[in-house]
Amino acid sequence: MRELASRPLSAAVSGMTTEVVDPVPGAGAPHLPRQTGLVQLLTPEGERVEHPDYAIDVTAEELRDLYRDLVLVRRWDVEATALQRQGELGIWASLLGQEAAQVGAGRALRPDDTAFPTYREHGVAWTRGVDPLHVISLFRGVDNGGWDPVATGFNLYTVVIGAQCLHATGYAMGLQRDGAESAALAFLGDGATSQGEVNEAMIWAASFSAPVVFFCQNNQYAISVPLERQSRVPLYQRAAGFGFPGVRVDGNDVLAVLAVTRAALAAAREGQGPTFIEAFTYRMGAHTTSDDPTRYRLASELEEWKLRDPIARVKAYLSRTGTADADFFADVEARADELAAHIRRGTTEMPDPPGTAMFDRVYAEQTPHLAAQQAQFEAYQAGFEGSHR
Amino acid sequence: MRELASRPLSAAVSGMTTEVVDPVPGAGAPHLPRQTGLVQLLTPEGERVEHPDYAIDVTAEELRDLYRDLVLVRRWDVEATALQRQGELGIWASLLGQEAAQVGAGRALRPDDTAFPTYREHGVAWTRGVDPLHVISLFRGVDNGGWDPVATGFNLYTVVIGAQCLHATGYAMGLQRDGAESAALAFLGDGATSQGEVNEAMIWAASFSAPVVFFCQNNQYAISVPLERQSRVPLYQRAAGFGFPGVRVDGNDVLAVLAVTRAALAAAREGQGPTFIEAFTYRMGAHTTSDDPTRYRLASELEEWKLRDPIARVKAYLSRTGTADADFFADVEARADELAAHIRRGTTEMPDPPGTAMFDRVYAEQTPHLAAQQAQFEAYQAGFEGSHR
Amino acid sequence: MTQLLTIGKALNLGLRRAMEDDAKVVLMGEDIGRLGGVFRITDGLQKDFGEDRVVDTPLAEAGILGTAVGLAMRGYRPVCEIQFDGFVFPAYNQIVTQVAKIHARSRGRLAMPIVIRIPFGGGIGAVEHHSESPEAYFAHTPGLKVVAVSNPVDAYWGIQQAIAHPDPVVFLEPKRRYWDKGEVDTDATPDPLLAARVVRAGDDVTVLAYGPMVKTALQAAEAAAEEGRSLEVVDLRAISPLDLDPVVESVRRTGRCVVVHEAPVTLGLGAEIAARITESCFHSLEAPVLRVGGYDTPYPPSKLEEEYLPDLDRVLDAVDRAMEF
Amino acid sequence: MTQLLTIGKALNLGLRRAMEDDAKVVLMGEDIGRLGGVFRITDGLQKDFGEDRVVDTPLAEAGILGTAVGLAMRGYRPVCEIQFDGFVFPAYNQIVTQVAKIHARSRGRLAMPIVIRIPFGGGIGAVEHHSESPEAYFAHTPGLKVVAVSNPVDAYWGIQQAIAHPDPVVFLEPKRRYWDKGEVDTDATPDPLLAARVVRAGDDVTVLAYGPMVKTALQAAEAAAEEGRSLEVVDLRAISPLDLDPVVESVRRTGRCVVVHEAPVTLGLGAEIAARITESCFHSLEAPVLRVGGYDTPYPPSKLEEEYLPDLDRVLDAVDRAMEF
Ligand SMILES: Cc1ncc(C[n+]2csc(CCOP(=O)(O)OP(=O)(O)O)c2C)c(N)n1
Ligand SMILES: Cc1ncc(C[n+]2csc(CCOP(=O)(O)OP(=O)(O)O)c2C)c(N)n1
Ligand SMILES: [Mg+2]
Ligand SMILES: [Mg+2]
Repeated sequence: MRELASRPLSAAVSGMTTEVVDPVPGAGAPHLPRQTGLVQLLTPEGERVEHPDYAIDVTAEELRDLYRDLVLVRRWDVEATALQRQGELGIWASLLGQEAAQVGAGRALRPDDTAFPTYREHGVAWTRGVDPLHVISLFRGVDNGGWDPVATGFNLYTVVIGAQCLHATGYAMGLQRDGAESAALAFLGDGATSQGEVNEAMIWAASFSAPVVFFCQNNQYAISVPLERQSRVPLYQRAAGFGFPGVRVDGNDVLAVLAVTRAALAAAREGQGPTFIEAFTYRMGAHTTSDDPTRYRLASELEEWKLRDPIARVKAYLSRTGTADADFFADVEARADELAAHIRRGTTEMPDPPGTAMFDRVYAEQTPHLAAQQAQFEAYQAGFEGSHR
Repeated sequence: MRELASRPLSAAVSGMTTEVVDPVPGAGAPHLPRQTGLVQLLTPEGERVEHPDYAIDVTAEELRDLYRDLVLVRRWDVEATALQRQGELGIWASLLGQEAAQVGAGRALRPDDTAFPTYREHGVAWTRGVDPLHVISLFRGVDNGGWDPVATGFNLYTVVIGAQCLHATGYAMGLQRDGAESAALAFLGDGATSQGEVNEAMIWAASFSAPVVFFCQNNQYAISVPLERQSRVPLYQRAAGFGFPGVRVDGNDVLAVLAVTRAALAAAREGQGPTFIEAFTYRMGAHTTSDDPTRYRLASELEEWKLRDPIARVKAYLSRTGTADADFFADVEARADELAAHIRRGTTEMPDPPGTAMFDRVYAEQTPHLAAQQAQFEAYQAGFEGSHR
Repeated sequence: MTQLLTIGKALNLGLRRAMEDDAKVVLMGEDIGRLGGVFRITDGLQKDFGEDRVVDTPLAEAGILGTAVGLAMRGYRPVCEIQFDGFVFPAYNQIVTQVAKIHARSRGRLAMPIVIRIPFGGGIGAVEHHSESPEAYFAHTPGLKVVAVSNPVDAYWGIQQAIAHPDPVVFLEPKRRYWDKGEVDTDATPDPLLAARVVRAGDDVTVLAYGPMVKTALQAAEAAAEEGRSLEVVDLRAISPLDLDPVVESVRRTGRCVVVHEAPVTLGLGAEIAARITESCFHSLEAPVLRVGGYDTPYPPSKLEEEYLPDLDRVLDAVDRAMEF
Repeated sequence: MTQLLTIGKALNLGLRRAMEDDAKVVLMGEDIGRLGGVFRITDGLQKDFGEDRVVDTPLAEAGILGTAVGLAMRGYRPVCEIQFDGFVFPAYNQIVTQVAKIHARSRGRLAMPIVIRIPFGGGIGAVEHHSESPEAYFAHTPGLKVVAVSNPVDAYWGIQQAIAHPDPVVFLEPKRRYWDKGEVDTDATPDPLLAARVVRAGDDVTVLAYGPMVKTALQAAEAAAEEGRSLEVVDLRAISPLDLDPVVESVRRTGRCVVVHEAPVTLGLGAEIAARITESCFHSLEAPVLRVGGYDTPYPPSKLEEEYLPDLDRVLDAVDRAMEF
């Protein structure tokens, strides 16, 4: 049995030499400056540090906003997990521990950019103004994607691992054709990097210099399978093999994620092509509510990562620097309570869809064949009218 | 229209700075030494040059054998092309220009190694002792793979681009489990590098440190599509992103190919994991006999590459150094004539398979369902007995 | 205006017209640009419409379909060429889990007007994977539409209709008939994309076919006529959803039905049609619906394809059996 | 020895026994090792047989099947787990163009004894892609064999037989029945892998089912019996090749047949069975073979799956229609 404890977690976060891998001169777009470590702007202890290549200027208000995002998103997640336990949701995929990666990436987007999430990007959904209940309706089994992907610039969740990376790339090719100065942001997990389609997406993005950024949340696991099974070298290095820059950022540092993603998106919009961002983070909860992580990882691992909590460090910074006061924190808590209540009430009151909904929207216009099936279905259902069904 | 002439071909072969890309220390197997150029041991002019990392000791006899291989393989190819023109073959995929890459790679194999070809590796087939008529029978439409892949260590041709790379990797995982000191050699083209499955094969090979070598003949084109569409950076660099070494070799230099492939196979057998070899070469003929390359490339390109002919340089070396004399060359020519005659006679005399052959071997044992279909087929055919059919 | 066109040329002109009509139409595929496609169906289009509208793609079918999805999300109408039938499978995941489902997943908010052009079927003496008939795999997949053309007129109009159609369409081209010629009136009003068509009237047996087998069925009808037997031939045209109304009407008259396709018989389109026709025409049928198709074997090496593929004689043999039942 | 086992546990024990019997058996899949699989079917096997025989793979289904082909070429017997039915499609190219064809391509020189385990079907309240019934896609593909188990006995023996079988077998596990229990005699002589089985005798209508729908069909027979109607239920077990001999025998007696599956009706197994049974039993049929299946829509969100999936009432409804025809 492989020794879990031997995994050099701390080294990975702080000491590892991580650099932007430059493609050969002239090829690809070496727009991200060379760096010499994991990009970090806020330490786990809440110290603001500088990075030569990723300066970021955030106002006090922006900082407080980010903090509020993080707290609200976590609260949403906690509430959803509770609702699942109570039988209100079929399943829930928790983002616990990945709030900074998601809020940082989401807040880096401009309104006209488009995000292509997996099934775990509730934090990004939040930044795009998607109603949490629309996300929850999917996990409740009410629909397969309840929000408007066009109006929100937040594509529907994609459950088939990696498929959305090609969609984002194709969408970015469309942006190019439109002369739009916007970018696509594709989310993926560490496990997803092994899918052929994800690698094809990177090949296409490089080939067409498409304005797409691949944002990989390396949360160390694909369900139970640790990163080492997917790659023996840091994931951000993958990009260089395809001819574009890769960068590794502390995924639990919302400022660093914001700065790095902003830079990558800006480069994409300016025609410099794709970037791969590896946000180094940790899935603090189970894979989903159906999962039991005690079967494959040690509790001590989680303890170590708790010290790098993405929210605690922002709070520490806000408090210590006086950027926020007790009133602010109380207000955030109050809002979180409100949000939780909204989610709880909205979920338990959410109506089931009518049976005929499944015949809708299979095609742009219902075919005679489906209309006939629906009619049969309705006639059949009508036979039970008044009975137990 | 993209400017064909601007393609820096000469730079690509001689001046390009090509290095083995080392994966990060400790990960993967940086067994191939660092180098500073395209690996070349025999210049286009037939000068023997040394390479610090790929010394090769070949006897005069070995050199003559390699030359003979190259000439015979080319003659086979020319004969098959002629047979296709005369209607004896449905199609033929010519290897013209790629003889050195194939003979060099094939001769690097040990008897207990296994090759996984595409559909163009006739030169490798030759080195594995496969009867050319068995290869030709496929292109004639007599069968889909006429030789014994186990006895020859030469797997059947695989037409679906890239699929064989995963087979080779899985086979190599089997070698590992058997504790065999042998390796698998997967062939692929430059176009194939874009297939998801090929990238998955590299991911698996890295993850399991499988004894497989990926031998990519970069012949500059995937049918009509030039390399630039598949990758903006040299292909050998792909490997580093997956955590194993990549190396670029002059694919028209049989000695260099032999040396580099031998080293990579040795490393694989010793447990050092995979290597990616990019053999830089050129498809001097059409993609297949169905193709018309004048639609997508300039004649001048071919003229340039003729100066780097893989056979001419060996002949020049043999002659100039006195390693072979006129008798030897005459003998090789005579053998080539014999081979051509064997191929021509064998092809024109090749019997058609019986119609019932298609019901054979679908399964290990014929199912009752197929037996019934075959019986129907036979009864139906019998109805035509004596008639025009 | 009426022109004598091959199916291949009709497709080429239809694509050209669709691109002229709608600037959002983008062609994607391997070798479709400078080369004009291995069958030259896109010949000359990149030259006239540029590299952004006729895209020579990397060699990756999942990539073609997956980026097509993204382009469709951005308002484009991608027309993807799969070089040969046997190479559609790397894209199968994108087609079945994404292209087919996104309209429903988004409750109609995202349209997927993607055309997947596939030269399909055998009979050209090719090597493995170049002669497959994968239509049933798509017709079993809700969310897709599947059509097959059999002649230059349907090729010319059908490709334009498929491109203008709001849903994803798998557009099957009978590759061995690419060089068959016919008169095409480019000003006519075309038949609807998804409607079957009676192409020869008859009374004794209804013969159903699509794509390359329509010609075979018509040849069989010709031969049968010489023996005094009258076959009604229906070109199904729409494979999913099937348009069985004219078929039901016909079978109620003839009482006998034979379905012809190249794909393996087991779970080929003939299975669905037999099940549906039997249900609709139970009391009219004098014989079970009989199927003529490829055998349940991998497509054989080309020296055997003549034996594998349904031909005039095998159709007539089934007609005989239907008559004798 | 007889044990009370769930289907899941029976599979686990069957896999264990197969691994003990043959050192060449290698299990491959996502999360099957330390976690024991998301359904725990491989629970404890990596601990006992090691990481070389129970392989936690990278997240790539084409990789799983493609490397399985290579392992098979080297003499291994790979057993691949696809985590959920909806995730088999990235591997579709390897399955359809390689796994299914290599035996024929090599004229029998290369065996492909690969088992592809797929937990299939709906009814577990899951999100998209976790409730698919892809069996027809495989049954239409020559070179593959396809089986579905419905109970712990067949699970225990079937998995061992599939692994020992010389051809590739798509092995479908009724995921929503994983927790159903039954007595398994682990010393018994099992029925053949590819044979249908009459699981309840009856005279009025023959009801065919496989996998999760066998239980539903039996429930329907139970309910029908209360109303004085006698249903014969056949568990098809083998989906490709179909074993229709007992079905033909039964339908010749009953004159009526209903096929039940979760997959969409169009081109589902019911289509093939209807076509074949109609041909074999044309003169005995009192009604067309009726099909009860999923609607021709994408699998709906789970709140609607009860309406989508065939249940006892829908089977009885079809039985009524068959009787009234
Ligand atoms: C093609 C495919 N195969 C398998 C699955 C089942 N599955 C769901 S999530 C998951 C692990 C994903 O890991 P990763 O990409 O690291 O993302 P994370 O869940 O950690 O955010 C797997 C195997 C799937 N959804 N799609
Ligand atoms: C999956 C798949 N897609 C498309 C094809 C059609 N095709 C055959 S060869 C070829 C180009 C291959 O290029 P490359 O990999 O560079 O190999 P080369 O032919 O140059 O040796 C294509 C597109 C195929 N055989 N398989
Ligand atoms: Mg992960
Ligand atoms: Mg090439």
